[in-house]
Amino acid sequence: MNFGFSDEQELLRRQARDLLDRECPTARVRQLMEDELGHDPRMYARIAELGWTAIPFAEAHGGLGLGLVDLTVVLEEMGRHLLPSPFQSTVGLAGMTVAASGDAAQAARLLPSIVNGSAHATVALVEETGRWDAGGVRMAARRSGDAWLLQGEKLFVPYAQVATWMIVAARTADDPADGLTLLVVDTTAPGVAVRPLRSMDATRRMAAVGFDGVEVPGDAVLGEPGRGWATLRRGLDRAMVCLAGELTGTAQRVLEMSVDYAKVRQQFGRPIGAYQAVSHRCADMLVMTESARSLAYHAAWALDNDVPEASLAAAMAKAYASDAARTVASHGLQVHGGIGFTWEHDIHLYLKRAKWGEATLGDASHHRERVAQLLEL
Amino acid sequence: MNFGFSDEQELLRRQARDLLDRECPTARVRQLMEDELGHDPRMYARIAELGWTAIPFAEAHGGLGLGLVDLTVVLEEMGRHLLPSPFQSTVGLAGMTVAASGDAAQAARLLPSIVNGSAHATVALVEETGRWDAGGVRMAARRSGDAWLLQGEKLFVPYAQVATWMIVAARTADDPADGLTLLVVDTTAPGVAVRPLRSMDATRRMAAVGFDGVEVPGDAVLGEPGRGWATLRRGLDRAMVCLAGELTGTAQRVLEMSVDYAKVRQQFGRPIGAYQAVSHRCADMLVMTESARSLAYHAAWALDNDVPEASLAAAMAKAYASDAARTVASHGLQVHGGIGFTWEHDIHLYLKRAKWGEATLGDASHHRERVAQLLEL
Amino acid sequence: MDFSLSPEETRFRDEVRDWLRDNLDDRIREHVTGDDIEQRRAWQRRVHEAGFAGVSWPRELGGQGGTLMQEVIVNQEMAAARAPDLVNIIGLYMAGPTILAHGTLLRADEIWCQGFSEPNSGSDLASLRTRAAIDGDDFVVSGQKVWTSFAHVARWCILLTRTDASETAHAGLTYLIVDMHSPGIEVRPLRQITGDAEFNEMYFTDVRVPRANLLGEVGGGWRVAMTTLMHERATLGVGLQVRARIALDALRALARETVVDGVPRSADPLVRQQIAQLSIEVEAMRLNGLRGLTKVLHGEQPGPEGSVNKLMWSELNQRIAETALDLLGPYATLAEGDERAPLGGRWAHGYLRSRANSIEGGTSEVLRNILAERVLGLPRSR
Amino acid sequence: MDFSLSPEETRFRDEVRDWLRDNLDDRIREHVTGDDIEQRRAWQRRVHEAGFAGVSWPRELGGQGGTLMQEVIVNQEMAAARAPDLVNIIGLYMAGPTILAHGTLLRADEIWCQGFSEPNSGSDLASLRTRAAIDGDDFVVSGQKVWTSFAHVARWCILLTRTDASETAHAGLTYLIVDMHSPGIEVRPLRQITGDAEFNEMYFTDVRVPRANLLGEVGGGWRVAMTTLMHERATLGVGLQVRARIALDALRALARETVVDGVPRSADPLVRQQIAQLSIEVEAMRLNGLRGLTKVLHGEQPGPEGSVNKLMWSELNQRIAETALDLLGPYATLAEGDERAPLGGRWAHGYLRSRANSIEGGTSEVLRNILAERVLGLPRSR
Repeated sequence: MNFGFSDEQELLRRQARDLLDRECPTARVRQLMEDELGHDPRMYARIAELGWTAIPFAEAHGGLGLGLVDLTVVLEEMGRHLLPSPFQSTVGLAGMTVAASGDAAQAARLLPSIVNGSAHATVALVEETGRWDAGGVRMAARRSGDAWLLQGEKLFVPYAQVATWMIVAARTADDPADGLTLLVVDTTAPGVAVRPLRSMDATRRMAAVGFDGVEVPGDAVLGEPGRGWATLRRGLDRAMVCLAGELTGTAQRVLEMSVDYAKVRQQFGRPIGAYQAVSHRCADMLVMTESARSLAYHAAWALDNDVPEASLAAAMAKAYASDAARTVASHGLQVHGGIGFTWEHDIHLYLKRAKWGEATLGDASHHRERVAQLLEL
Repeated sequence: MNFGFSDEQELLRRQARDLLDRECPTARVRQLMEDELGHDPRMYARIAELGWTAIPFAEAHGGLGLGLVDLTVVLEEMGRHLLPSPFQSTVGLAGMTVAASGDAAQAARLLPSIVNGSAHATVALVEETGRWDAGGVRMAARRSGDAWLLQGEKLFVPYAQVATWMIVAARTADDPADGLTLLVVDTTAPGVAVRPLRSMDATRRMAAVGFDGVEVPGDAVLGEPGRGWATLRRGLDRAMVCLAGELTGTAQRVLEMSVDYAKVRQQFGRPIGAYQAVSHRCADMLVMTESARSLAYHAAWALDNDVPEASLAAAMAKAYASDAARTVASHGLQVHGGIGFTWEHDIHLYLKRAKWGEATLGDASHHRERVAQLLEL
Repeated sequence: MDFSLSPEETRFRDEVRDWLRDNLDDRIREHVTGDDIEQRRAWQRRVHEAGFAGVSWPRELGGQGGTLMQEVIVNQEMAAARAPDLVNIIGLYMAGPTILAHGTLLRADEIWCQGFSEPNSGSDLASLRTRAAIDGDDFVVSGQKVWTSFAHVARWCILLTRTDASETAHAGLTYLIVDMHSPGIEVRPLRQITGDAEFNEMYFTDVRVPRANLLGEVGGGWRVAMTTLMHERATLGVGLQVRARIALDALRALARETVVDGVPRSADPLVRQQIAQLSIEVEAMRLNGLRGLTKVLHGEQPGPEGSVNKLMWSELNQRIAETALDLLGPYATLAEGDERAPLGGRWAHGYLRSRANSIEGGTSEVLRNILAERVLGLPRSR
Repeated sequence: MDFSLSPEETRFRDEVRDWLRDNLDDRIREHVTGDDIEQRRAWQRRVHEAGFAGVSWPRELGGQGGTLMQEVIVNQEMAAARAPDLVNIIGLYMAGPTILAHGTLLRADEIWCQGFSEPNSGSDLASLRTRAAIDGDDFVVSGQKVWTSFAHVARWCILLTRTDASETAHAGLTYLIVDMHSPGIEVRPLRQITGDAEFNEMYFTDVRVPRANLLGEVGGGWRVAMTTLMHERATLGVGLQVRARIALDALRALARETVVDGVPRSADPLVRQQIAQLSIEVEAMRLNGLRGLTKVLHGEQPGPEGSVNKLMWSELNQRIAETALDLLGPYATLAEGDERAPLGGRWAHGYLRSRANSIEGGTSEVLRNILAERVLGLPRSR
């Protein structure tokens, strides 16, 4: 039993912290919030150079053959710095879905360009209902000879604006539990229209993606046709843990900012941190942040080791991180008082990220219900 | 618009406070907790003498023709003093059900003995399912000539041990919304068996009441046969407000005890009330207690004046009081620390009363769902 | 105890309602807002001409000589009809009691702002540092104020300054009325986390204020300021519960109208419990307010228990906004201005705006201190 | 990072499990409890003979010379199997490190109790007033202690006293080992709100304690006491999460088995959300504990962050009990002993007992102070 990080993992964290401290201060984040692309391609190239895009992938595809725990270390730091980047959607969501699909041919085709940083990718799942489950997928893929025809629209597709390809979940059978087929679609394919959505968190980009008679070749299927949900579930579990790790970093930074402020801000002749209304709030923020961290890393370990309760651990991590990040960010703003309500102060960037993360990949209620199911309640 | 008490109401409160301060200190409450009867008949006689049992009833029945607001004033004081008594079940539940039923004949027959204090009465509604609604009533009343036959069991019947008669809700039609008939049954009738239940709150007595082929004469029906739930609903609304008033008094006393203790108990060289962990907790207790009081009296006024939202107001009052009393009592114990966990200290008597009141006549979730329905959500 | 309106009050309420029905429409609701000060002045002038601004003020001051209850009715009806806020709210409710040309105030000919808070004096108002030096017949004011609504359009400012630097805390404060056209005043809009700029920073550099503009005594500003704040909490307080009710109504509508797979979100037992609980607490707040109002109608001064309502309101308003966003699932992450954002992103904006509720006009921490110390008599925690 | 047990650890765990399967039954679970001290001593003797008491203690002290991880495994398995608590828990985990006859301690031949708290020194332990005057070769002890488990059966007491009345707070405290057979000691059971008397009050009147029973230095008792408390929080802490897990399992079973109109309460979406949330938090607590344990296994001292687990546990245990009572509707109001009370009223009793969780062993307020001051470095609020 060892719930600690290896020396290599500590080194990786230090490397990520140093790079992002230097290259991604909030002043830079604010520039990228106004940027049309929404991220810095040179930064992405640097990240790929450092091998972060290679972390969880097999050596056969150019990867480092490390695990989700290592990836989470990097993502926690990215969440801490609010890095605007398609890294998580590319590596943590699309990449991990391919890697976990067991589809060797697609992995060989798709992963190398993720690993070397030359491609961004994403997953198109959610439709008009806003549901993050198989039942929410209504867009059908119809057979047309060897190819599939797609007609419809996907929403809340992360970073579709900059993606080279995306995994599209389409319905090919009338099965409430699954019946989905995953198709790998080029974002430049004829009939694909990417329409950016305006995100409350300008450090995270999303798009609506329209499919107007898009023809997808038969060999674009990821995994087994009709069993797409089972495959995607594995990818989503991993992406949820990535997001939980990111949100932990976000909460951690809010905690630190709040504690630092509470030590220096004077009211009524004492630092506000000397008042229990503030200090006990900070203690609660600590408990929530540490708990989010414990759950995220344990889930990462569980998925890396394919233990039976891995999916449960992932649901727990995402549910808890959703609530913790929101609550910690709200508390943080309250500790800062008026100054925390200004655009100039950074705390709102964290608040908005927390809110985005909370609602993305299924919110806390959604995952609590899944926890209840997985516990056979 | 006037949300204040009349001089007469203030006088009534003063009278109640004085009498109960004198006659019902917690030392006396503790004696009665051990008492088999569970209340003091001389005290009940005194209460009747003072006219409290007459408050909400028409002058035609010997009553004072006052309203639920006035009754709530007295009940708030009783809740404050944890008076062990069948007063609420007799006057606030059974008596108000008869008075609100519009059944003049039964009112003339039953109310005078409640008013003069010679009879205790109660309502037998809940069955094995623990439900406080029409759908929970399965016990049938079968026609047998002019009479009705009862077979079954009722649970959680307040003070059935000392009641002269009770209103029994029985099913006479298969209608999920109603189909009930209310029968006034003597507790001494052949086939009636009263089996005391052990209440966590020893200041409140309850019983299981068995009906083994009990024959009830045809003229024992209260209100219209088959429409018993509509009638009982009016009685329950009034009883809920009585209980909400009582719980307000209970919460108020806990607040006062806690504030008094926080002023004198020293830790780390200062009274604990100087620490915000304690003082802000007390502020929250104040907000909850005042809100419970506002909702209870407004609901009492609304029922007295039969305004359209009266039933909604009653549901709101009970839902809020359930939560407020429980939370205030828990906070109160925490403020007292270790001493509050001892049998010797009184705070646990309030905690247990709050818990009893919370679960009685429908808990907060139950009434919140009713609020949602009444708001046409 | 009587929660109904008297026949006269009912008549008056109907009068207000009729006027609102005839004079208010969605165009006004949407456009008479924010920075469009001329529109807002025009609206206030219409309200005044109709006799609904300064209802309880004496006739000789341009008011209607009406009752406090009538004032409350106007507030409730205006809020319930979602009428635009009056632009001269600070003049009417805070500076009002102290100034001469009341008729012009009611017509909003001149707008007022309030200069109390400073960057280093948030909850601890008594620690403010804006200096007013006495120089002949003038005060010379230098310093910085913050969170000032309307400063960019105001003609007058009620300003709290320190005249005696050797004194600390409450002593040494002086209350001045400052002409915002005076040289040396700079107003900078303060952008908030919503992207709006409702508030301003004000910089004073050697601004000369004639001695005649002193309110109260030199060094006696704290008492005057407390009167102002008491009026703020008591009079504006009546409006809070109506605002909460409006937000709640909107939430209920949202829950009914947000339909996923043919099922309205209002059918979800969790949503039902949450909205019911919010409804109960908004009602409790309304009733607590009516208990306070009853005291005032009986001639008592508004007391510290008024803090209960501000405390409840800010927390409720935040929870209402959070519940709305919870209902919306991923749509909650869309910003104002996105065409798919429900109601144009009003809820996303409202959520962000609500974060300030527990800070502005007395932080929840300070309000709990007031309740603990001044209502419950607990020792000071500071 | 690795949450699995090593092959040796798995073997050891199976050994414990096998022993428990063969030696523990419901009769023991129900009867070896509370005041039946002889039964409890007997149980501890059996556990010791099996080699599962003092697993990580050196062999020469009667222990097994095992690893800390083995100790943890025993704790977890014992708790998961709902084995009776060891009766000499205070001796084992608190007094242990300081005493001579360890073998007898492990066999529970002699039971220990702890005299720290006083009626006027709850959270503020340093303010205690039990006096120990030096008289020749003895200390003469007078004063009152409270919340003392096992005092009525203990042979030894670790007692914190004040030797120098002129000193305040931490200075002037002295740590003694007191023979409970000494004249002048009176033990009175303290009845709790549950009706049980787990704890006692102890009255000391001129009790003579030989100087040889001094631990540490005269006036140096605070440091010794802190070591004891640190051990309490670190070692007993491992057991807390298992206890929470057991309570949670029972709650889940209750939700599934409480059927109203053919529908189990576990089908109610509200109940599902609550239980799922509790499950998540219990898991978070377990994992937080494992992070702490990892540090200790790596040779670090247990730090103040251990307070997180006690804080989480008490709040969780209270919410688990409340949720259980909520499930039961009016049945929740039945007292222990009523034949209709679900599970004999175990949950009603548990609810009442849980109210002390946020007070005993460090109040939640004190634990939050520790986290704020010693982990986050915020200034003292006292």
